[in-house]
Amino acid sequence: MKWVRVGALLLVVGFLIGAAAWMRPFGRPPLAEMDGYFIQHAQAEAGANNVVTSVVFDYRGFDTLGEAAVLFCAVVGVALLLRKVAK
Amino acid sequence: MSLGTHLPILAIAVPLLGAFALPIFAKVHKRLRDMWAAAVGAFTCAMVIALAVQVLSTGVVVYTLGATSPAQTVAPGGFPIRITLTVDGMSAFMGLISALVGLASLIYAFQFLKEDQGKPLAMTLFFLLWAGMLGMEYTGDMFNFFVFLEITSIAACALIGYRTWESRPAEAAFKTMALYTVGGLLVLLAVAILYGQYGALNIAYLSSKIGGSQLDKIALGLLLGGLLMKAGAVPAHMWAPDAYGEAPAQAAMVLVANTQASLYGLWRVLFTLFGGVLAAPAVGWLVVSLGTLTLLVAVLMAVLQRDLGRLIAYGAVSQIGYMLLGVGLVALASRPDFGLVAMQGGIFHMMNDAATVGLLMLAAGVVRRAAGTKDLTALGGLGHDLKWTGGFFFLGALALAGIPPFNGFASKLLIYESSFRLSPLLTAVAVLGSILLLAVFARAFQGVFLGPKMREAEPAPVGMLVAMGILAAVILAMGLAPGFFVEHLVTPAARALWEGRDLYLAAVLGG
Amino acid sequence: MIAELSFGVAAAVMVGFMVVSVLRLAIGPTAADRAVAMDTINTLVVTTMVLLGAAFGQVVLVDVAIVYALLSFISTLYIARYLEKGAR
Amino acid sequence: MSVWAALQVMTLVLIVVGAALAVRLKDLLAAVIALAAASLLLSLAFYLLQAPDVAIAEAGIGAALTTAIYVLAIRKTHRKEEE
Amino acid sequence: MIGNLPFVACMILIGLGLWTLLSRRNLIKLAIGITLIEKGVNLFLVTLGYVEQGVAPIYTYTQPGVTMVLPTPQALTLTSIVIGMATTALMLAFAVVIYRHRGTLDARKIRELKG
Repeated sequence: MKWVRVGALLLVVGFLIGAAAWMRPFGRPPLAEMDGYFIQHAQAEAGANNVVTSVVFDYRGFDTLGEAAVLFCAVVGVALLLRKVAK
Repeated sequence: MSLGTHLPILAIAVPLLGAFALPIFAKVHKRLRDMWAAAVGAFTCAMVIALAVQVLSTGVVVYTLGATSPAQTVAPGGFPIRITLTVDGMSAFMGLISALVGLASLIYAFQFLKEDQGKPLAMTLFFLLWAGMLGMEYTGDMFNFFVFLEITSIAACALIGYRTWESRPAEAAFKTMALYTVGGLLVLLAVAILYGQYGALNIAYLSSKIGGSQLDKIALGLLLGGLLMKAGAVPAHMWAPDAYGEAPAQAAMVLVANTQASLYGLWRVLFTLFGGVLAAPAVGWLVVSLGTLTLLVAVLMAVLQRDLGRLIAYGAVSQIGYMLLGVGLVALASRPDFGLVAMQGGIFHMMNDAATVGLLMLAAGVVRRAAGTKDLTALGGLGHDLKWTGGFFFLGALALAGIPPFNGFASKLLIYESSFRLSPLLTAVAVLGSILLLAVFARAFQGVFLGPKMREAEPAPVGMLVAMGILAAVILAMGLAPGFFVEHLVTPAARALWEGRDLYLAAVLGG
Repeated sequence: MIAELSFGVAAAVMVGFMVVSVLRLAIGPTAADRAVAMDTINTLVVTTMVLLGAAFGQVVLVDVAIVYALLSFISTLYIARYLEKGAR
Repeated sequence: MSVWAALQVMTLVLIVVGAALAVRLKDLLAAVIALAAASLLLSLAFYLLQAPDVAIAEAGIGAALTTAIYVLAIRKTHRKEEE
Repeated sequence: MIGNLPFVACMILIGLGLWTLLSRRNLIKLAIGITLIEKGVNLFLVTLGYVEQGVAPIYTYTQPGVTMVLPTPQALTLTSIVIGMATTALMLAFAVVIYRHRGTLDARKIRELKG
């Protein structure tokens, strides 16, 4: 059983390192139209000097709402787990 | 601008708002909290149904978040930069399943959860889970899909651990959480690899770019692994019986809908994201064989169970096998003539499974509440006091096993029919699974409800009966008029996956 | 150019010090040793960030170092509190 | 090989070493300290990759807050990993 | 210059995390393994966005005409770090609840749920 696990793990890690080797060379990302747009227009459209901030809170603001929901979820979950129960 | 244009975002935002506001209302008064929850639930269902009607009558609905107008999906230059919600026939169908399950679960929860055991927190988590499921189903953006996947993971695991006064729920929740998180991270890694290749996150735009390189295959493998892990297919099914068995009944039922949302993600990946390059039958064979294996293993494990909750849980896992079998058949060959039938069978079975397994789980919840245990050896004779519950359980068991007048038969027939065209062996396995399931559930019914009266059991309150009644009505309606449902709901959904990729892409990218 | 290079080399030396700290983290017999090693790494990271900010010639990056210095002591604080009070 | 690349490689190696220590160490508190160290070095790696916002978030959330949660959990449970 | 070494480092981190999940039996160790996978994925995302000779995508004090690294992966990483923290917190809360009931963190000893 142990060797099955080790074999499966080696397979997955080999797969992943293969992925790393096939990636585009480090430092030369694809011709990213979306990011080019952000870099060019974010300052004017969103009014923030920091492009990352404008992406987080404007262009991908819905993700940030989801992130807030995840945090809320975790808080409620921990409160649920560590509560005092009558029974 | 009318309400109609904002339906997709409202269907996600209203339960989220409901979740955020519920603890505040709960502090004020119990009645106010219940009214708020009911209002939010009803409004969400109305939104989902209205959206489904809109999609089925006018085609794919696209909603861009944060743009000057929701219809402006792409920036000048023809590429999407903002998050879009894209609702086609399949998404709308899945939304209906989630709405049905969520509504029944909410009605059931009002009287099932006890006030002094953290009811407001559980209801808050339920709304978050509901919003997460709807978000997964409606979103058109890979990273956004991951975010909603994580919302459902966290909310679902917290709900599994609801019974903190026992030790087993926490254990089940920990196991589930570990597998869900690893699955989610595999999905994120795949999203990252796709982003690294094409510099985009929108499903439609990525789909138009994907060319089937080596990295695309690795990303497909990671997505398959992560989503199957979350759906509870066989190599990673260990969490499912624990989670379904230990979660409170109304949450276990939503968990079933949650696995189906992951399956929806899998279909979306297979048929839309990789729809243009998916010629390799290897993926189809993988899905079909995993489905068959899931079916067999789960049914055989169900035979051995002595706990009612785990028995139903293995029944639920086996149904996942049928869905994988049905839809996997389509991915097998490029466009076989039985493809549409198989797809219809697999997709119709998702709806049936949600209704029947949900009904069984709710009935098991009533049994546990009445008798204080779910151990089959200790139960018996409950039918004298729980007449309605026994009837609902019987109905659900027959429907799950696929006995002719009920809905399970309608969808399983479509799966048998199409799998027979590929290999009679698959059909034999599927039929065998159904027969074994019938035997298992007949034994469980006999053991729990029939026999001499052993103890006084408190009958189920009206609200819980109403929740079960809704599901039973759906089962009966779909069983008596399967043609109507197949024609008006299932076929648009199946077509959206089978040949609707071009429409999906055109709706987002224009042209 | 020479100034930038010298700042870069100084940063590299700092990373060399980090290697030594990680060594202590690996062998340190007690948890207190390891906590101190981590705190040293902490300080060294702040130093490296300031030096690299100077090397890149970007003021924004020095701000990062300041915020980092303000935030990163919390973990040391918690570990120290645990070590002082024991298990309860 | 420029100074920048050397820094980058050394940081990555240190991260991996820290992560391996976090896995290997039997004392859970020590493992958490190693994890925090790896997290701090990860923050430096983000900084080297010109991602200052992520570096701050990793230092504040990944290193500080997560370590605090781990230490709280260890305080409420057991410190050594049994074999 | 250094090839795809950063990607390989991320994958090694992910592999270490997976190995922890498979070989260790302590619940807190399992949580550490999941944290490691998360860190690997985060590093992978940020590494994807790096452009050679690029500067941070902040317009304050930058000369016009410089290349900037891609902002989107950084935004995604910010979200994913917070999600990772939430996941870890919940997992550790489960571990604490299990410890309260069973008095141990060893997964082999707690396995009540079987089959």
